[in-house]
Amino acid sequence: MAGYLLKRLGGAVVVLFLTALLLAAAVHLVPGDPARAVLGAHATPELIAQIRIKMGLDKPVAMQLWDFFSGLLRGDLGTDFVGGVPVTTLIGEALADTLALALASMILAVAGGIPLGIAVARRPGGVLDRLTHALSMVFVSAPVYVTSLILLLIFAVKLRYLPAMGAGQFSDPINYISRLILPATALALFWWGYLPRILRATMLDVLGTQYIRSARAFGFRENVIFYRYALRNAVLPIVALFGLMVGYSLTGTVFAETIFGRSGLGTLALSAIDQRNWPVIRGVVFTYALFFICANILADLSYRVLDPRVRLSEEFETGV
Amino acid sequence: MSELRQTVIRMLARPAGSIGFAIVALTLLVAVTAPLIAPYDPAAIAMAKRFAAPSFDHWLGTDHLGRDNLSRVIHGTRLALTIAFPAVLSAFAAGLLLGLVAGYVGGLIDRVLTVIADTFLSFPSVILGLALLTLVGQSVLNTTLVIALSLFPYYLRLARGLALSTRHQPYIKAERSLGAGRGRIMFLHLLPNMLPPLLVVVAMDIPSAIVIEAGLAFLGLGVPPPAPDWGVLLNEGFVNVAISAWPLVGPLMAIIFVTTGFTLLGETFRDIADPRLAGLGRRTGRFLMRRAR
Amino acid sequence: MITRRNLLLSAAALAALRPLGAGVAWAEGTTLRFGPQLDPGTLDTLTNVYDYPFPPFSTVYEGLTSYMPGSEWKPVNRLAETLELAADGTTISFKLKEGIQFHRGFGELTAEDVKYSFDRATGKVKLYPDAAEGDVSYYGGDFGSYKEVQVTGKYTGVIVFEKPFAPMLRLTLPYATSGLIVSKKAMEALGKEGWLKAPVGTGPYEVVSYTPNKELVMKRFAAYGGAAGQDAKSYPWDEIKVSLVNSSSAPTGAALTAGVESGDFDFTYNISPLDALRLQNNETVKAYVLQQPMSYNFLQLNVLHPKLANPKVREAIRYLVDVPALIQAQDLDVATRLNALIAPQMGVGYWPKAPVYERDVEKAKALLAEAGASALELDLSTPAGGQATAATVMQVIQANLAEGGIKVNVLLTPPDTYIKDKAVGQLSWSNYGGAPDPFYQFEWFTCDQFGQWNWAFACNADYDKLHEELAAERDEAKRTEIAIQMQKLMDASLGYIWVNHQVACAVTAANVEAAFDPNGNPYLQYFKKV
Amino acid sequence: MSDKPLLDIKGLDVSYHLDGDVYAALRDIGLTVTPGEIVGVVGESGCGKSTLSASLLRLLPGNAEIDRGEAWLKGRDMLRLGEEELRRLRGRDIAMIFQDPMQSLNPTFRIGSQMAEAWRSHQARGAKFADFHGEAVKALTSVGIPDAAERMASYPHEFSGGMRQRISIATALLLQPSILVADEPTSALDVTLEAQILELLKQLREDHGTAIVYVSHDLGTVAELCDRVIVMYAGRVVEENDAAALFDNPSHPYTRALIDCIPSRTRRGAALATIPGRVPSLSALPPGCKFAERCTMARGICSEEEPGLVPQAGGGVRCHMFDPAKAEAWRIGDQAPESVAAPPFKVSVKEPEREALIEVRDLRKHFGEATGFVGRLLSVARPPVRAIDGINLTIRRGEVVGLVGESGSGKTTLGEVMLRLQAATSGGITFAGKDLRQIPERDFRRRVQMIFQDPQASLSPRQRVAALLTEPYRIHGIAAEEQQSVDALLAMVGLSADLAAKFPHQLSGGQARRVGIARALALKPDFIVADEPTAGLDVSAASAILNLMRDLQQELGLTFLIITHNINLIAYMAHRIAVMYLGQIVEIGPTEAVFDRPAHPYSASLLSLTSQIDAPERKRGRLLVPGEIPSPRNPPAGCRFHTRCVHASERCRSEAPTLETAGHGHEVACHFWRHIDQEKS
Repeated sequence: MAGYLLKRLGGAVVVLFLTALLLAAAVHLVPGDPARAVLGAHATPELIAQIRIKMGLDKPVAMQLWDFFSGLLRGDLGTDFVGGVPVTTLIGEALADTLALALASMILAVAGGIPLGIAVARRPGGVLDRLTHALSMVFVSAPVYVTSLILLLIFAVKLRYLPAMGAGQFSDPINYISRLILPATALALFWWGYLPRILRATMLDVLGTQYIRSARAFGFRENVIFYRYALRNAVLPIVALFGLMVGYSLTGTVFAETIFGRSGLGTLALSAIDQRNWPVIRGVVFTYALFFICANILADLSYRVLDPRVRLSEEFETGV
Repeated sequence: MSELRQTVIRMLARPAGSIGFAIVALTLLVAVTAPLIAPYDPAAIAMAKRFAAPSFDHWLGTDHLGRDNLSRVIHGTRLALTIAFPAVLSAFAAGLLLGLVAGYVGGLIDRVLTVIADTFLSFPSVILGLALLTLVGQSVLNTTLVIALSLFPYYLRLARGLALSTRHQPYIKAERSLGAGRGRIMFLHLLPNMLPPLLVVVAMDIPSAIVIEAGLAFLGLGVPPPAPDWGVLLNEGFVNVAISAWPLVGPLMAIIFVTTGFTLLGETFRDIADPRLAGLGRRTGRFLMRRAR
Repeated sequence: MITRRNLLLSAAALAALRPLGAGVAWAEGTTLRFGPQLDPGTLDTLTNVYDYPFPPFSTVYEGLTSYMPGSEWKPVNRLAETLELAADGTTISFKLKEGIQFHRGFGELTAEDVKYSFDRATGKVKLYPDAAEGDVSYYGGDFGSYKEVQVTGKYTGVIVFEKPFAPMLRLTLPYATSGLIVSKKAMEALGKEGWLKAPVGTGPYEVVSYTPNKELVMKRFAAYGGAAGQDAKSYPWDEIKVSLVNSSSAPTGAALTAGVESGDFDFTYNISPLDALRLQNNETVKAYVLQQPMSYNFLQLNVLHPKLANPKVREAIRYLVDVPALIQAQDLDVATRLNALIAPQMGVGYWPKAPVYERDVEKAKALLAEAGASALELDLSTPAGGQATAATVMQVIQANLAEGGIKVNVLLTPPDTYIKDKAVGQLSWSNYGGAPDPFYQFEWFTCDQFGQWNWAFACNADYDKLHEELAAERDEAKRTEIAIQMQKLMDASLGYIWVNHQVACAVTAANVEAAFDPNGNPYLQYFKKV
Repeated sequence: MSDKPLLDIKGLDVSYHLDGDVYAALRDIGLTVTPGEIVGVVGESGCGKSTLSASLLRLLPGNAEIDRGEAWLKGRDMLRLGEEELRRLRGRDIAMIFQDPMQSLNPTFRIGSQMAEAWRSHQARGAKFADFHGEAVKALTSVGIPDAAERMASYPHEFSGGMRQRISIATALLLQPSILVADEPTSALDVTLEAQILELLKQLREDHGTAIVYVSHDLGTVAELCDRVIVMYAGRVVEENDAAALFDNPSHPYTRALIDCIPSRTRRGAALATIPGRVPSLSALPPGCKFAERCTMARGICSEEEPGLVPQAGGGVRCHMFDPAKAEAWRIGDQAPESVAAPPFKVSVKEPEREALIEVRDLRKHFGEATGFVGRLLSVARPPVRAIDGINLTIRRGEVVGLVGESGSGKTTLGEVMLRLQAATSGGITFAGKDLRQIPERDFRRRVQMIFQDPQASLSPRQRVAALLTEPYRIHGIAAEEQQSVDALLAMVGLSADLAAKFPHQLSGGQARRVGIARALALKPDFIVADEPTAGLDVSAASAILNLMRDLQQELGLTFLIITHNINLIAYMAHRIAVMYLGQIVEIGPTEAVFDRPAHPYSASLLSLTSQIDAPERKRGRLLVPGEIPSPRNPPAGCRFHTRCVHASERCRSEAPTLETAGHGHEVACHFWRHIDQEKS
């Protein structure tokens, strides 16, 4: 276990290093002068030159790379070109809103998807099964921006049901949570389509296994077999989906934040790209990568903890 | 060939398969005949008719520049497919080849390729796409390449995994014991056996590519105007939604319709061509991961 | 890029349909809450990124003269009692009002402070007594050929130029932040760090605290000398709080207007036109649509690019572009059409008889045929960023030109070389900010602006010469004559297709009445409670 | 034993429905089980054995349908019980253990909790849950799980396959059903473990009077264990009789053929019987006798009319031949049917030449050997797997050497290292007088071949047979005139030419195996390693393959190393036998000598445990080997077998024995072989 963890962490560090290198190098490939982009209209050449010095763009490339990496090791992602704020501060603020949304969507996804999956698996071929099957295809296929837009049109525009725009303030939790409902639902819809399908499939798989037959042969009660014996094993692989869920949520938030006018990592990235604000772009993308990698390691570890079979196996991994 | 025909017949026998097939066929038809069936030039601006509601002349109304929404959606179909297919196929070809080499040859090559793939995989594809398109500039070709680049590491990983598991199959050992060389084993024995499951993935990834592409365009980094890309239509529709929601209706329906169609077809194909994939394994996880991005 | 910015703004449009929450809280007490507003970088007059009389610069500092709220572009004396331009245009003598105090007890304003401020702006003295390398004035260019200030008395002095510099009176002194007067004594006492924390001016409000990217708090300056001819006590606000944001996390769209709508702010500036239109129907707030006659949108055609080198091609394009449609495409039915560079509001340099080109596709086709330009394919971009509606506008241009058989490729992310290399850039949709002097407005189209702002690459020695003359000439009628001549040259170059003035929008709580200078910049101290 | 049947199945018909086709899995099955009786059910795969066993508990999959029949258990017809009543019966009155012990326990629950659940499910029995722990420990201890109380907190994966099967049996023991259905309970286990499980089953019957239905394809274990046997074919019972009577004097041609197919020492040199053809598809059964197509005794009537079960002493037989009313057809021709086997002919076992073809000296193969600095640092915690650890072996040209041992003894690794499919860790191999390292790999590959364990999986699935057969020529660039044609290759292994266009998955196991052999022979190799050549094949197909291998060996003078756990096969084929244990050869010698006088206690046990069909051998005493093979990562010090050896002394624990001569060409690695030998005699 510890060895495995070390191995995974080692791999993650290598990947993060490469990620950082790519990001550090990218600023020198980007078209457009960040200094000019910062200043907009009526900037004099002198001023642009001054700004370039301030941004450190006049230094040799190797120096800039070194600055970036040494900063990274100190947990310093550099300073925003435009406002001069530490990038970590910007990300910290944005991350709170993004994580709130991601978390809310994952809670909704699990709270809706798992019970529905159980209900469907209980009566395969039943009315609920058929209904979910047809709908789940649409849910699984529709991208976040489509579900977001549709929800927005239906609830916010047509029914005027929930406050739609913006993220609100933590200081007003009820308002804050009410603003989470629509975007979180838009992100959870995919899982409401996906989880029941997966759970149904794994449940049917598990119910067909030898150990379930064996349990039947020993006269176990059907409820025990379904809810205790089969369900635990069927839910296990879904734990491995946790990493994907985090990935999906983080990606999805880019769209949901845009559409629902929320502040967050996604909108921060977009405005930074808009301004060619490379320190911020770098920082945000690096944060995404960090979360992705951590989520996957976490998913693997939790799977290992939950499933005694893979605890010892070194082969099992879901990738980075 | 008869195997293929049988697969098709079995797919059509299922409701999901036949619906999916019908949608995909219709999509292809629309894409091919777009200029013939679109009632208007998708780029024809008529400021006098801005934001018209649906009427007999404009079934889905007009947009903020007075262009016909329906015609734009129809032409967008063509665009979506001309990006999705080459993107997925080129990513597939590259990923398959490198994954095969990584999985079978192993060693340093494997480690290098896996780390590269993992590095790409550690970015959400939308973020990766945004960053890359910012670097290389917006065009149809660049969008295609960026999507291919974001899909390619999955194929590499997938092909590598398949190659790894297949290389331990007895028949590969048997070939080695006959004295068959690496090339022969990889391309004559491994490759044909890895293709069917991977083709399933490819079929299921067409909608993913469409979704990524439209997503990038929605965020403003897709194909340049006046291309009536679905993502661009969504973007423009969303921007003006306070004035008229009609420009959104067409592209929203189109994306749902087409992605669902391809997904139905892909899943049916998967169930029939490779029932092993139907259950949840790590591979399904991979499918999902890609879909999720 | 542009579409995305648009996208972020559009959230605003949706909020139009959002049901109103709890009743809007009314501005309380005597605090004016303004925001969210982009952080100026620093509060220094010479290193901020605003470069125009925006709060806090217009509240903390004062200049010798200033423009007043309203639409009249007429500078009035502020710190100056009198101001006189010599006949040869090379000197301006001034006499300061007496008894004007600097904030925080840094004493009375003297001519020495004026000298120090201007020397500092032009780099003749260090920016701070303890200035580090790289601490330089951004805006020395505002002073033309400034030589020195001769202090002739406690309150009197003469500003001396090498060559005549007329824009000083219309631009630098009343409008640019670089023309604002700082306290020499305070600067020497505070040093760089202290200065940047809370700079010292003579304005009606003094800085209480400044937290970059967070908040700026100003309070009424009790000892205000009333340079504006008005007792500061008549301003209704005891305190002004500006909520500052970093540009990377600046809210847009509905998130921007939400503050005023929910009562958290009394005033928000730079909202989108669509939001302004929407909020006009909202009784709890007041929306403002402000003409910015000094700022302008136009299309530049790179006259040196081989594809556009033939004037007939450029003329054809001018006939193809549907200017009213371009204005409409910006959602700005309130914007006025621009027929030449200088707006009538400028008061000087306006060309009333500037030709108005109506769309004529047939004529354009004929011209193209004459030029032998068939299957022409051109690039169109909005280099160096632009307004949210740029993508839409470019699509209209694209469609307009398509009717003449010209294929236009819209580059949403143009390469660096698009403006730097005359062989690369072709058509450029341009959104330029401006300032109230023709000299400044014409500055971007001289030969030495190649690679900077002269994206049309139209260079004319006569134009450059006239531009110099414009700097030197102090007679307004003559300046207008020169300006008309220059605009004629621009027209003849066929490098520019003029479209419209820009418009800015803002919103206040219903009980606050905002005040703006003639270019639409807010004047916080003149805001009123109703 | 009471005569009143515990379980009485009458006229049971079961069908499977799949993709619109109906498969007649069971037809007209009758089966009675009396208390304390062990009933064996045998037959080839696809004959309906497993369907029958599942039917006994009504544990059929969803697509199966019971069309007809009765199943009386304790006075109730199980087929007409409701789900809940049925559940109460299961486990308490009739329980079942399954073939794959690795799959029969829920991997995510501790075994104690699984047993507790079984206990809880049947609390109606009146026992209190408080008693559970004690009972469970008792049950686990009695099936031979040491430290039962602690081990109840372990997860299934922490047990070996054999142990898991014991846990299943313990669970049954806990509930004390009157009948235990055991569906191939030992098929996945090694012979030593198989013997242990069989012992356990016998004991279950002794101690608790549990009746057992023992389902197996392995006639040997059935003969060993069962009182009564039913033979199934194509979903029907074709013969039923007391075990002794059935094996000594089989009636049905199918039963006879099955028995004659089995290789054994006594059949050495003779051709084995074979059964042509395949079990017919259950969805398209022929009319008449289902075995008629493959029966050498079939007459016209057989394909017209389905025979009924003709009663005989001890049971019955489903064959017209034994129906006095129908037997006329046979009376005219030959008299009483003798045997369906090919006419027995003795072929002298050709002696190998003296020249050594391949020679292995002190060969070692360690997996997970730490490499590099970091690896060595980490290796402190994790020693390498010593798959083979110091092997010396010489195989002469034309010789057939059999290599036996339990799984995990390193047999397959040895074969693959000898063929250079894996690199040796140390030691030398000489091939045809040359050091292997000096022979270019390509040349070596032309001269040696391997026949892999799984016949179908060792053929590249997307290649046609013709392409597979000629691939060796393409790989080695053999000139066309030196190639044998596809037809000739197919003919050589007894396949018809029309198979050339088929894909591997369209072949039967036996056909695939033949194609594999033809491929191996295409290059006319000198040396062939055959890894479990009959694994996965039904007895009838296996016997045909053995016949083929023997014929080819004789004709072409091939040199074989046969790796197998099937000692009968070695006894039948090999000149010499080598017994491996934990990566080392513990005994090697001429087959006859080793079989007559096994010197090593381990080989003696293995030989004694090998189930025998033939009457005289059947009665031999069995020398059980306790425990399980230790991990090759940490082999025991001294003699590696000492942990399981009943003769082990202090010396065995500390000092590793070396091979010493125990007769002509007979070597053994045991400190006390002389002593043990004498003790035995």
